[in-house]
Amino acid sequence: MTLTDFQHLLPLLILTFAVLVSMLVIAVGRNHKIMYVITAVSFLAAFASLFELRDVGRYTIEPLLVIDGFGVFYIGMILLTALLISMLSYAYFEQREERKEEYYILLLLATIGACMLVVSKHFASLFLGLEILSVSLYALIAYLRTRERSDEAGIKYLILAAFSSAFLLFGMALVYASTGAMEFAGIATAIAGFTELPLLLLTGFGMMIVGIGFKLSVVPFHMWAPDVYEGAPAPVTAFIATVSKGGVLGVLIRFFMEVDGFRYPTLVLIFTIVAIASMLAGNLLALLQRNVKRILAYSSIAHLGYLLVAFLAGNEMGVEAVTFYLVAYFITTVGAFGVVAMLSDTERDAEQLEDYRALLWRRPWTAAVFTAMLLSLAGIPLTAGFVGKFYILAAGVNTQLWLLVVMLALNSVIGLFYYIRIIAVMFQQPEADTAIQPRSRLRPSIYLASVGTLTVLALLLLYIGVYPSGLLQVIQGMLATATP
Amino acid sequence: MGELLWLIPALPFAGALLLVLFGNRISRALVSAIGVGSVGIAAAITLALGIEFLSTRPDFIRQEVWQWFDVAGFSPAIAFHLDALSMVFIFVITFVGFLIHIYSTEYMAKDQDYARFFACMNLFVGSMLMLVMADNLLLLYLGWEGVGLCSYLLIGFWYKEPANGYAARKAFIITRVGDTAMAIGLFMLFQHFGTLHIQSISTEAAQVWSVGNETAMIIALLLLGGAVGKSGQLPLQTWLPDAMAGPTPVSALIHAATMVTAGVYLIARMHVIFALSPVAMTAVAVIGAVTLLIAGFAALTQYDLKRVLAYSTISQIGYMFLALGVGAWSAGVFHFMIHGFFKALLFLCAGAIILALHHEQDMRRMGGLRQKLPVVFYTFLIGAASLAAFPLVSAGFYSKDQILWLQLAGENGNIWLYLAGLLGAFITSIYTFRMVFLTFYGEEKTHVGHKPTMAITMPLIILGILSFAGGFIELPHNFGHVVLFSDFLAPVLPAVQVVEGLTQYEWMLQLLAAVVSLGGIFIAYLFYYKKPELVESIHRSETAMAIHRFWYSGWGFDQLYDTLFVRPYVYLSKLNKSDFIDSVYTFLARITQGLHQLFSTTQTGVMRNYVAGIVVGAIMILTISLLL
Amino acid sequence: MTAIPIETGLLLAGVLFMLGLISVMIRRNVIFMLISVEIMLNAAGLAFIVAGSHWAQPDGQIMFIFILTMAAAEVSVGLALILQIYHQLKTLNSDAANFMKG
Amino acid sequence: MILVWLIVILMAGGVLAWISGKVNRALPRWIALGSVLAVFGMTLYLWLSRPTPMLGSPWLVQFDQPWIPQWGIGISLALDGLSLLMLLLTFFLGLLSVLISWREIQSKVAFFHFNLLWVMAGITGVFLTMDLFLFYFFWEVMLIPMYFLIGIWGHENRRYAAFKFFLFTQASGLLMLLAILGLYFIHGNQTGIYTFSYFELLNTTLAPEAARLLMFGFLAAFLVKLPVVPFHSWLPDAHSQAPTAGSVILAGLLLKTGAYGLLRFVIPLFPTATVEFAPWAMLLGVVGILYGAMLAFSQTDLKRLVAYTSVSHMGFVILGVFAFNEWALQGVVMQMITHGLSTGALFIIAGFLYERLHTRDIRQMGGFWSTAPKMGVIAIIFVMASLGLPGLGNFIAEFLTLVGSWQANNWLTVFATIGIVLATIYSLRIMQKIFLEANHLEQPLADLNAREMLIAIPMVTMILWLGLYPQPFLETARPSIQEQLQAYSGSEAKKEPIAQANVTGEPAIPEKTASTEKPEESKPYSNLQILKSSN
Repeated sequence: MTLTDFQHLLPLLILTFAVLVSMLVIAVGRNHKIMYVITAVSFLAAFASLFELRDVGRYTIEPLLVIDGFGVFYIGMILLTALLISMLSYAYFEQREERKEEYYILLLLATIGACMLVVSKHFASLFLGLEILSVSLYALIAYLRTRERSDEAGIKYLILAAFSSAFLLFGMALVYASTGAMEFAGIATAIAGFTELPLLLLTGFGMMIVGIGFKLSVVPFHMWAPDVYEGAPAPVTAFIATVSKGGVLGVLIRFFMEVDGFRYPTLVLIFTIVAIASMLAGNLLALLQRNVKRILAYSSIAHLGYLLVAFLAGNEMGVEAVTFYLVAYFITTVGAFGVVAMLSDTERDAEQLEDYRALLWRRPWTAAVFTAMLLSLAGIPLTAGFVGKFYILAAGVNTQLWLLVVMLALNSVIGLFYYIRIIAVMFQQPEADTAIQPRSRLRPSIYLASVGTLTVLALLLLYIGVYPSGLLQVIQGMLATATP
Repeated sequence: MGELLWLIPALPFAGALLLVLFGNRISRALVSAIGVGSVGIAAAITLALGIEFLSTRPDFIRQEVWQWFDVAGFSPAIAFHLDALSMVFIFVITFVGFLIHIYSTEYMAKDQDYARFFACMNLFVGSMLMLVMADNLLLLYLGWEGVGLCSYLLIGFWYKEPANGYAARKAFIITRVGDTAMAIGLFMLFQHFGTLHIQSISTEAAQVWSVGNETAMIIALLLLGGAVGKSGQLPLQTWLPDAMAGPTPVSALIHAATMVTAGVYLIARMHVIFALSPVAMTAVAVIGAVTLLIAGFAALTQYDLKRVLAYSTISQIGYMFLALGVGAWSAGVFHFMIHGFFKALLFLCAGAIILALHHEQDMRRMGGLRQKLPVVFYTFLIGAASLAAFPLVSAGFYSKDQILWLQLAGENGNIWLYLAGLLGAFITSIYTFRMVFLTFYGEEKTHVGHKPTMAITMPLIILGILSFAGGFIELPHNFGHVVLFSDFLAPVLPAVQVVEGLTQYEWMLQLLAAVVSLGGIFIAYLFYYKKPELVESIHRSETAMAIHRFWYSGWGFDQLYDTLFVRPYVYLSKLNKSDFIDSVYTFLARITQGLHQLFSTTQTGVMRNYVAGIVVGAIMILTISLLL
Repeated sequence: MTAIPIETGLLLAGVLFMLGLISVMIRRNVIFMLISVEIMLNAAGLAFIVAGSHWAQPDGQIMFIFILTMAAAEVSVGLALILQIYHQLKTLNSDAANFMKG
Repeated sequence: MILVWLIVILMAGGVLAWISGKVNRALPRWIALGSVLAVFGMTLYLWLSRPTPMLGSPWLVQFDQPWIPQWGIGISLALDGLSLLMLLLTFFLGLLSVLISWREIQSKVAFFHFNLLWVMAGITGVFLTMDLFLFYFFWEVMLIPMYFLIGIWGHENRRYAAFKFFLFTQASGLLMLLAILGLYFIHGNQTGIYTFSYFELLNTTLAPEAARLLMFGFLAAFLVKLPVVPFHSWLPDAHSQAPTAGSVILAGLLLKTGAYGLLRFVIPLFPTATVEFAPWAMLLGVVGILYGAMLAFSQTDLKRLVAYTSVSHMGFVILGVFAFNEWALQGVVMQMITHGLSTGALFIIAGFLYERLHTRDIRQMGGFWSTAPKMGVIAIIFVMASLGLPGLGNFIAEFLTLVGSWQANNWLTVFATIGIVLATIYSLRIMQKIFLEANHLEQPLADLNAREMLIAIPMVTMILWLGLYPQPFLETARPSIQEQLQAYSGSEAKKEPIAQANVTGEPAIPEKTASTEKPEESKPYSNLQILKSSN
């Protein structure tokens, strides 16, 4: 490890440092605000350190990590998302748990895991990143201990995640057994030597897909998603939906690009089936669902399906499309869960559709933001989601994945139904009894933090929707250096 | 003078516009002034123009008001074309129209929608003038549909009665069926000539097509379709008897004198096309012959005074078609003019009677009106004589005789057509005088209320004079040989070729016609005046009554169309009210919902099931990766 | 000491993995499910060691150490959660934790 | 730049109206009125100041500005006669929509006007953009506010209707998006220039198979929007449930975007594929005419009835579009305008009646002529317009369309003409059931008041003007129509364009450099048409 290595790992180091400091601070005395500030500052600092790495090219820290434009962009994305989530969390936890400080440690740790994932180029670092992320998430999901559902979600996620990790590990072991390498590049060279892929390797890949698929919550490994989304606190849900999935998707892309998995029709076929099944099942499951968090869970399953379409395009444009879509999706999802978090009270999260009835007339701006988020998820113009979906379709059409593209279009329509259903509920005329229902309001200062976050998200959403050029330029610039 | 041409249709239109805009706010007197005045001035201009036309004898006068539109060479103009044929029609329309307007001021005096009535009447006159003055077929079509609209509005004038509305819609829809055929004819004409300008078509068609050309035949038949619809000929005649639901002046103007003869005008106007197609000509003649018989028989059995007249109108237009069908163009138009006079007269008389009898129309409840309404009686008698072609002293005799004569003597004549015409004439005089005897003779059955005053009697007298004297401008050549009318029309309509060697027998045929007419009158006299028990005896016979009912219903056409078209359409339409295509989409939505339910059952919430799900997925993926 | 053929070693690991897998599927007690998952993880670790010895690299064993550590962490969090669950449901039957579904 | 202003004024006006709702309840109305008046004035000025385009090009005004240069997307707006007419119609109906909502809309006034103005902004964008991406963008932008208009201020079944509307249009729109992308990449692969510019994409050479598929993609969106019969089922619901202004905009403008799309995109982009598809399209048109008319006859909900008449009338549009000659296309353009007016007017009358009676069921109406003669006169004028009475605008439209389609296909035209009879049947039923027969009401129905007359009179004037002197409108549309037909005048003359294209795989697209024919030159070409088609 040299000094330059440390320089390149600065974001991760800052976060790690922040974790240590946080622990010490808690040991000294509990203070929610300080913890929150430390977390936020560390995210910001880590993000700022990324600017140093903007033109990094491709810097490897043998044998585990590689810092390149792709990784830097993804880390940046993850950090910003985590920052936004922490801002939402502050208001959310302020009114709930009495021991809320450890939450930030876990959040930081999980973020480290996700960042690790996207820069890893070795099974070991992949595994480490994934597990740091997962183990933190177990605790995060069940953080609101007093809630039954939180615990249920936690235990479900724990068992299932560990179960799928076992698949991932066993798969890795098999791949290692047949190639003799655990570095992506090494595997790629080994595979290139084979005339025909050995059974062992294929089995290994298959089992790895199970593990990765679980984290991405694609069909048929999606079943945990709605339960966990429902049970976890809203900010944590947002974290699972965005950071956790983004990190795993990042490493998946890296791995596939490295070994050029798109050459193998078997793998492409598996992913095609998975993508179609995810889109269909996700949207159909959400169709008449009445729990907003579950709807968002199902919709995230579908969105992962959409992402896989661009992923399957398998070229530069596909990666760009995935990245762009992820940005849009992150903003949207965080925004949506932010609204959920904001509307939640001390008893439970605002997750039933009825909680949103006539929201437009009660809290017009919140409703407007939520509407914008939902429209973005549905891919309606003027929002980032539209450009993202357009990009994915473009990538699909470009490589002539007609089946997938048509399925995507079809599913967008099904999806539209439940998104606008929520909107319709919000726009309903207030009924006499619900209108006067008193809601405990937060302290204005805390309330403002959430409102500010949401406003920023909404503006970002519109900005990217109307003027995607800027983001596009950044993505294209960053990724150009990365693609091997 | 020619530059005033546009005023003729514009005045009634202006009148209509004024009445629509301000009709409800101005006094009745002013309404009458506008309504009657606009048509009156138009009539005056027509007269002035007519005098000039007669003195200078131009082929035609054309006035373009503005270019309607111009699309890729399709450039109809709002332009008027006045030639002898149009002149005759304009004359009848404005004059008869003017008289009927005057008449209406009294007839409609008590109606609350006085202004609306005159607005519609003015609109009608304007549209009708547009129809006959148009220099292209599209403008003609505008007038054609315009009169249809007015006919609709006026038949359904008393809109509170649903039956009137029904009759109005029936009239509009059935004529529209004909119009559709005509529209297609126009498309074809445009396709072949690149224009709808009537004169250009006429000159070009004669050059491009030879006699018997198939396209010409199709076009002619399609135009005939339009004519048949508007003129109430077979098979689209069923609307006309029902159209009597409108106020009587309307029946007089629209459903007797003018609009229903639009078909005659169209055929005469497009005679070049028709002349190119013997098949179409035969069709015109046969339709005319069959219609005049069917309508004649139907008229025999009606009790409603106006319905008799309606059927008689259908029948008389049949004569005109008969004339046109053998190429006796000017004879057809002549009959149109004379018919316009006497039929308007008859209707107005009928209106006077109806008004006098408190809107009683059933002849069985009339009678003995000879003394009570003398003016009406004598003018009615003149009209009836004309209708029945009473020899020598009625205008109708000369016009109808000419038609009958040309059935035999004309180049395209045919003995069967002649016989049909002759039989028709016989029936005509029977039902005509049946009316006379039932209405004016016998004992009084209903109290006479309203006695007609000047506004009603004056038009009657003028029309009576015309119905009597109108015939003398065209006399057969063995009998004075006056050909003022056909000479006048000669530049527009070619004369019919008379077969050599038949001329000497013409007096025999005239005699025959006279005998037939007088015979009919005698029979009517016998049955309905002298020995009413004869009618009773007929009513006792079962077969006769069956025929009576059949004729009474207008030969069952209404029922036929009802079962063939109306009811299936309504049934189908009602059946599909909720749009079966919609259920396809509903079904799709159902399927999606079903799938949702199906998928939802997998989300059991039990962890072991989720584990199983993952395992199943893993097995599937491994199977795929290992097998493929 | 003669090297054990890689196939044999992997087969053993596979059997172990299947054992764990099946018992996760059939067990209802959360603790046993957790134990079974640990068995699966250890099977994976075994496979790594076999593979590492086949390629004569230390990497397999390093991975095994990672797995062990991770498994320990997981079990500790897991047991804490199970305690919570037991507090609330008064049972360790995993099927009872099915409030969220649909 | 004026083109951008049109859209910006509407959008800004919308936002302003929304915000101003906090200040004053009436303010949004005035702001909406003001902004629509402003854009209407600007368009009118454009129309009056430059009645004829620059020689050699149908385009009157153009605006270009890169937007997403990476993808070759620009804010490319252009105005030709066709778009100008459509814009005039848009703002005219927009103005009326604001006026009719003056009394009808009493809840959430500010938000209503926001949506109203944004719908119009979207429609304006659709009529102006010459960039396919931007086109799709606006195509979707007009949906959301429309969805809200139906879903919030609609009648009893509004949610269902709004959903249906949204899903249908969105589904079909996505197919169009796929086709746009397909075209984009085909063009990009051919030329190396990846762009969404309409003018560039016109030069794409397409294999017949690809052309067909892409055409179906575009058609999907436009046929659903138009709508053509098997895809029409969103329309009756949306129309009948929307508030009056919504119905007017739906019928008057949204449907027109479909027709406009056919004219602007489908015809010039896929000349050979459309020729191939033409008989089927015309058949769909005829089926639509007859089917819509038949369904209209049996409806008892007034707005639903009028909605089905729209289905019927729009059949003429597709019939005309696929006849590929100037008469038919001029007829189509006229039909777009006149149908917008006449159906809009009928919806407005339905709205007036609803305000007074709180029902749309015609079985509960009747005899209103006696107490509301003004309304009766207005109604009869538009009923007559709807059945195609000469002298009113619709006649010109339908007659031209049929004249044109007759040149292309005789039998289908015959059936389409029969549609006019069916139109008579349903139209007269409207009159009969509402204004004629006996009056059952206990209280007399109030006649139109001054504001309502202010709405009705301009429409009557317009429909009469269009019927009696449509030349200014035809003149405005002519250059662009000839431009759209460019691709056909070449291939039609060769008699067998389809067979040729299939053999060589190259559609017969003439050089774009050969610019528009001058109006004087149009005559020989039309003569050619006449001589060619004999039956």
